[in-house]
Amino acid sequence: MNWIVQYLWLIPALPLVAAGIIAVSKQPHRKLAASLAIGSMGLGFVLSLMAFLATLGHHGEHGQFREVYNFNWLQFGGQWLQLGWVLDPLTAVMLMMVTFVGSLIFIFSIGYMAHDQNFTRFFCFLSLFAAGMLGVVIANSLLLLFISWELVGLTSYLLIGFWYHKPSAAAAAKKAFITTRIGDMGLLLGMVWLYAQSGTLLFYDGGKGCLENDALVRMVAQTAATGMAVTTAIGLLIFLGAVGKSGQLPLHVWLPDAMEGPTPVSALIHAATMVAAGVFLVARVFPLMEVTLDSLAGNADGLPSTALQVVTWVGALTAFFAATIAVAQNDIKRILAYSTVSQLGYMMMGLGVGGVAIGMFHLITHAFFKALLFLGSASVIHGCHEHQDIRFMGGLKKFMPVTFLTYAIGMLALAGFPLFFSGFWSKDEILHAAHGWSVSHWPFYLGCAGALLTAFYMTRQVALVFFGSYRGGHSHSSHRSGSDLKSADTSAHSKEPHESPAVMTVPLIVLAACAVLLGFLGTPWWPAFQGYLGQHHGSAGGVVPLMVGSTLIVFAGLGLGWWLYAKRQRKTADEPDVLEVVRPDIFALLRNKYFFDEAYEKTVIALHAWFARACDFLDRWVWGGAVMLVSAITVGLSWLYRATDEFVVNLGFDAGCKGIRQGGDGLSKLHTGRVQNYLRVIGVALVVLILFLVWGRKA
Amino acid sequence: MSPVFLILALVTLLSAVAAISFRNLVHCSLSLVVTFAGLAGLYLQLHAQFVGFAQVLVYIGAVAILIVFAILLTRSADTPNHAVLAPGWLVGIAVAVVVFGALGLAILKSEAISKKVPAAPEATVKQIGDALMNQYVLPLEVIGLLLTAAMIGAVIIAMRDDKEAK
Amino acid sequence: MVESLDQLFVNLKHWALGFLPEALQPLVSAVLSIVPLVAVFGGLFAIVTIFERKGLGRIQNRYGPNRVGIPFTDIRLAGFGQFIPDGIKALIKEDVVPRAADKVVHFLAPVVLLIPVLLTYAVLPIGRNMTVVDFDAGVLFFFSVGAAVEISVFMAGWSSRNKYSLLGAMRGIAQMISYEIPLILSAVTVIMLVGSLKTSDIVAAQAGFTAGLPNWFVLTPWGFAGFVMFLIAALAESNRAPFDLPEAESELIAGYFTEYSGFKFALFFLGEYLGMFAIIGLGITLFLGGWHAPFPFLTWVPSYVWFMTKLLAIVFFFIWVRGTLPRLRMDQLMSFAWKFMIPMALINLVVAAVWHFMAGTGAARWVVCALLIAGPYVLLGRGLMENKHLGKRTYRFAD
Amino acid sequence: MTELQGYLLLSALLFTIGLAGAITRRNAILALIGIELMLNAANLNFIAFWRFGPNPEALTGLMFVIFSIAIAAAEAAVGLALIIAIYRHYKSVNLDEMNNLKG
Repeated sequence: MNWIVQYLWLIPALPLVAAGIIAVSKQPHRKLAASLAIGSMGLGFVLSLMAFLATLGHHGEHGQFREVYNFNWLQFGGQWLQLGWVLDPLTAVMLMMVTFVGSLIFIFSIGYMAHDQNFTRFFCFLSLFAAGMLGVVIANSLLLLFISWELVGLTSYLLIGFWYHKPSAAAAAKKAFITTRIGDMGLLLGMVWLYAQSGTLLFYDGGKGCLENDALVRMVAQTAATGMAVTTAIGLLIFLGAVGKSGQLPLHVWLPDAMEGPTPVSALIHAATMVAAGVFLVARVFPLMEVTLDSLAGNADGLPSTALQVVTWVGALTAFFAATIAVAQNDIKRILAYSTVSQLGYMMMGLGVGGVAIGMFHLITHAFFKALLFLGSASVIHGCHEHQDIRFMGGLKKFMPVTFLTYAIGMLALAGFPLFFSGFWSKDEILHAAHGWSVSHWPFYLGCAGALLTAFYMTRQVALVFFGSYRGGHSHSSHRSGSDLKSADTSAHSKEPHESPAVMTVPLIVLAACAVLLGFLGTPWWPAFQGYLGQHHGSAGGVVPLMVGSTLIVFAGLGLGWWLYAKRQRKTADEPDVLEVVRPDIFALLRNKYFFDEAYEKTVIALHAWFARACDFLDRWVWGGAVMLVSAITVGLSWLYRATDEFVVNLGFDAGCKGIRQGGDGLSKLHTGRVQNYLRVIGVALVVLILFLVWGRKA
Repeated sequence: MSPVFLILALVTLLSAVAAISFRNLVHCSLSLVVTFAGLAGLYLQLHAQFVGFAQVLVYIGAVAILIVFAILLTRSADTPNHAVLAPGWLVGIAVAVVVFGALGLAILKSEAISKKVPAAPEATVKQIGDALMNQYVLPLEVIGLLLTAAMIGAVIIAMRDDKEAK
Repeated sequence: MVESLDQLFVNLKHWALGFLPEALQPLVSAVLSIVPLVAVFGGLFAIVTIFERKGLGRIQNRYGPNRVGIPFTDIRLAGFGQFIPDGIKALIKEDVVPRAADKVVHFLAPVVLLIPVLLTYAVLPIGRNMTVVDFDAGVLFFFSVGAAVEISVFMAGWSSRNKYSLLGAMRGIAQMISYEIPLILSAVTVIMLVGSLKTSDIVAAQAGFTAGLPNWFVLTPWGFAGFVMFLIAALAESNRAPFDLPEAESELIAGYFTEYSGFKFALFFLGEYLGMFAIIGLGITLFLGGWHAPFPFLTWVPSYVWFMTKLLAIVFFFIWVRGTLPRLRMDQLMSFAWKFMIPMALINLVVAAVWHFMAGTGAARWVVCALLIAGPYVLLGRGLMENKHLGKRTYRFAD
Repeated sequence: MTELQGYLLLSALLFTIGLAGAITRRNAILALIGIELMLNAANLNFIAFWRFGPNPEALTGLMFVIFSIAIAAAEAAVGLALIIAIYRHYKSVNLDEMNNLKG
């Protein structure tokens, strides 16, 4: 076995150790913390590079390179619970991406968090997150994956609520945690079910794993409720986890609020890596998802499995709706957040329609340019003294040129500007696959509309932020101050926005370079990436017209945005948006995110209220009624006695109430509130039980 | 019915009776110690060496001491001059006797008990350790957790909080 | 020759048993194992008391007993006969029992103290093939029987209806319970690495020499730490200075046996010393290679001699400590047990595990384990010493 | 009467004694002592069944007793802590003075 496979665990272990050391080290040890975190990440990157080369060496013969290392974890009852890690192209690619982007963002955060007094805590959490994420990536056992998955969720919670003293952050953290829990419940159920069905949680175990052929054959044969194959049901449950984690409809609500966290966190966790974990999960269990009876039978042109169809639809809808919402947002980070949601939708769609390679390709490219965009926005926010509202920005082009250039590259990549930017190629792959999808064409249309909107809102954002004239006076400089600890020294800044230090700009430049170059790994004419992930799909035939089409769409979006927002710049901060003038109602709808949150509030609260009312009803009428009944009977009895008193002589009356009193006494004897009497009763009950066991059997 | 068994049984039972019938709590606890010792001896008779020693270590070394401490801390170390029996103790005795009757009946009537005595099983410490570390590792962890929780809980319950202490 | 000398007592016993009918043999063999044991350690007790008094005397720059010899003769053993009149005095003295005392318990307490202490000797391998009963769970037996001592202490303290006695008993029980934990934990390291609770196995595991040095556990990092902790805990378990709060004369007259006199008092005294010997013997068995010789060229010396030599050496160490260190305060005692000993013992447990798993890595495991012990030791010490400014105290009313 | 039945009867008697103690005495600590006795009776049962049972090499009874001893220790600790707390509250450990549940 390749040594790197054996020592793959080092990659997540390094950040974990770093996190531990940072956690016990004192607050003021900033240098130590930063160097530990970045060092571990860098080392992890080197290791994952080796892993990548190891996989690169020999793939092609007998499918693709895959080596696993499994070991017994703990034994309960008769059977062992096994954990393990796997090294295959999927893992290698993710490892490279996570460690590389991660280390860049770590470096960036040195500059961004420089003034924060909880610097070390921040890096501790970051490293912990990295450990969890890498654990998810290398896991060969759904259990290990789930553990790391939850670790990732926890760190995400910690980091969103990093500035816990501001209520919005705390609320957002809670929201993110709870919303993702809903998904994780599904994942847990799926895991348990999978274990019950296949008897193992290892993905690949030399033929015995739950993703390998015979297990799949066994599972797909039997059907769960409503006649769907068990694999499909499990797949859907697992997909629920993915939905929660990577913010698909209808669980996307937490992701935009997650932007309350420090911006590097948003870049690392809520744009590049963690939210992609959902996509990765689906890619990891893809065999489980795609398997159907006739795919096993061998005819490839059967309908895709239900699970994949669901994935596709959810992805497509998410891609479109999130894009529409993004059009109407004003917070620079929220726009990016919604675009993240929509891009994740694209990835899911890509997985659904085109398989692992296409989805993963978009995941990788997106990771780079979205990290770039977030860091850019971070540097913008940093430059504008913690403003996030794009209406108060503008004209930053001349203040921060480097940021502007890199940001523009990222924006073009995201918008899918033809030929030179990675986003174009990956998105085009997805659209192409969607076009060829056998079930329906709607995902394709939704995707195109999404692409148009993407180009549009990104142009709007760039236009509002970087062009025109600077609109943020000090009138609003304390607008978010107090919100984070940096606001203490905003006064130290000049009121003019300023370019960020090199430690922040250099990562931007590197990422920008990647955002451009990565695309050429996956062009239809040279599909190195897809080939590497072991998917040799059809030739470039029929791609060109599509490409031209999408190019046109992109240009339309760009042009529209430019015409609406750059040509006639808004003068002041608080004049209404152009679209708002045209159709205020729709705009309001979009700005309020289709009232998703409100809807949830309503439904959830309504549910609870109803339940409470139900309990109240039971309490008031059923139990209460019983009591009333008893009391009524008592009253009736007393009436009876009164009657007897009236008609019978006092003797009978005395006898009657004496009887009642004795009865009452007798009953209250049972309630002496003495432990020992209860114990006696228990003893008697024991006797009865024994007698029953002795004789009841014979009878 | 080896004589050793009879002696141990006698000691155990007598001390147990003493443990619940002395007026003075300390005497009760001390005779409880004797009961524990007798039980440990019975375990040894049953070839359960490890459990026997563990019994002594835990019950005599820890539980009895705990009880003694509780007695002293609740100032009930002196012989009470009021009634020590709960009201209605006769009923209690009756219930106990009935329970014993039922149990004895069940024991004597059951055919499940095999007449033949199997060879003395051997449970070396090594076997027990292996079992604990492999087959029963999960219960072991749970027990550890439980003990920790119980310790913390006991501390918190018995801790005199300042409002109360004044 | 050497062999026979070493096995002298064993062979003697077998030879004696040879004369007896089958039926009697088990009983007699038990008696023949027990009686010499009790006699030898009883005598040791008598001698050690004198040694202690003389040693303390020297340490405190005075003579100590140096007159008494064998009574009714004019042989003077430089005071080593002292124990004889002491013993006689103890036996013929009036046995005073307070009127309020709980007679039965008051009478039983010394007995209950002595019996378990004597029982513990059953599992001590005091020489090659010289273990009375070689239980499969020997060490556990030692500790479990030793636990009964606390009961006797309580009985003594409570039954004599005397607040000093009760205080002493409470202190004693608290102290014993607190120090039993590090004691057992430090013993567990050995048990863990030997993989057996059998004392003879533990001794056998320390046989042989490497590079002229014996394979005793005390010569490994974890073993050394464990041995030191074991010694400290043993001091506390046997109520020796500096842990002699239960019988702190200056505060509690004599702690839980304040109200005892005459023979019962002697029994307490005996019980305490025998308990000390027993626990030291266990320490030797666990860490100092039991009855094995320290050097290859000394292996011809009989095994029981080695055991006794080590025993006496540690006893003298205890006397030395008693003569040197001042008594701790109750809170210091407790915090030392719970805040320092127990954490260190737990860490030592982990270190022993590391040692086991790094087997075969040569010098590396020495370095790693040593560091793993030294680091926490320093940190813990620092942590406990914080906000404790040691230095010259100024007393308000002195001078 | 087989040996096993002897042990079983012994443990039954022990159980009964414990029950009687727990029922008839007023003092809470004594109730606890009674409960300890009952627990020990159960342990004795387990050991006896392990010794005379069909397959003793499974060690099941032993394991159960080991665990139950551990749990009994915890139970004693918590119970006595409760008693101490109760004493602090009622200034008494007499069970028949703690009858707030009286109906």
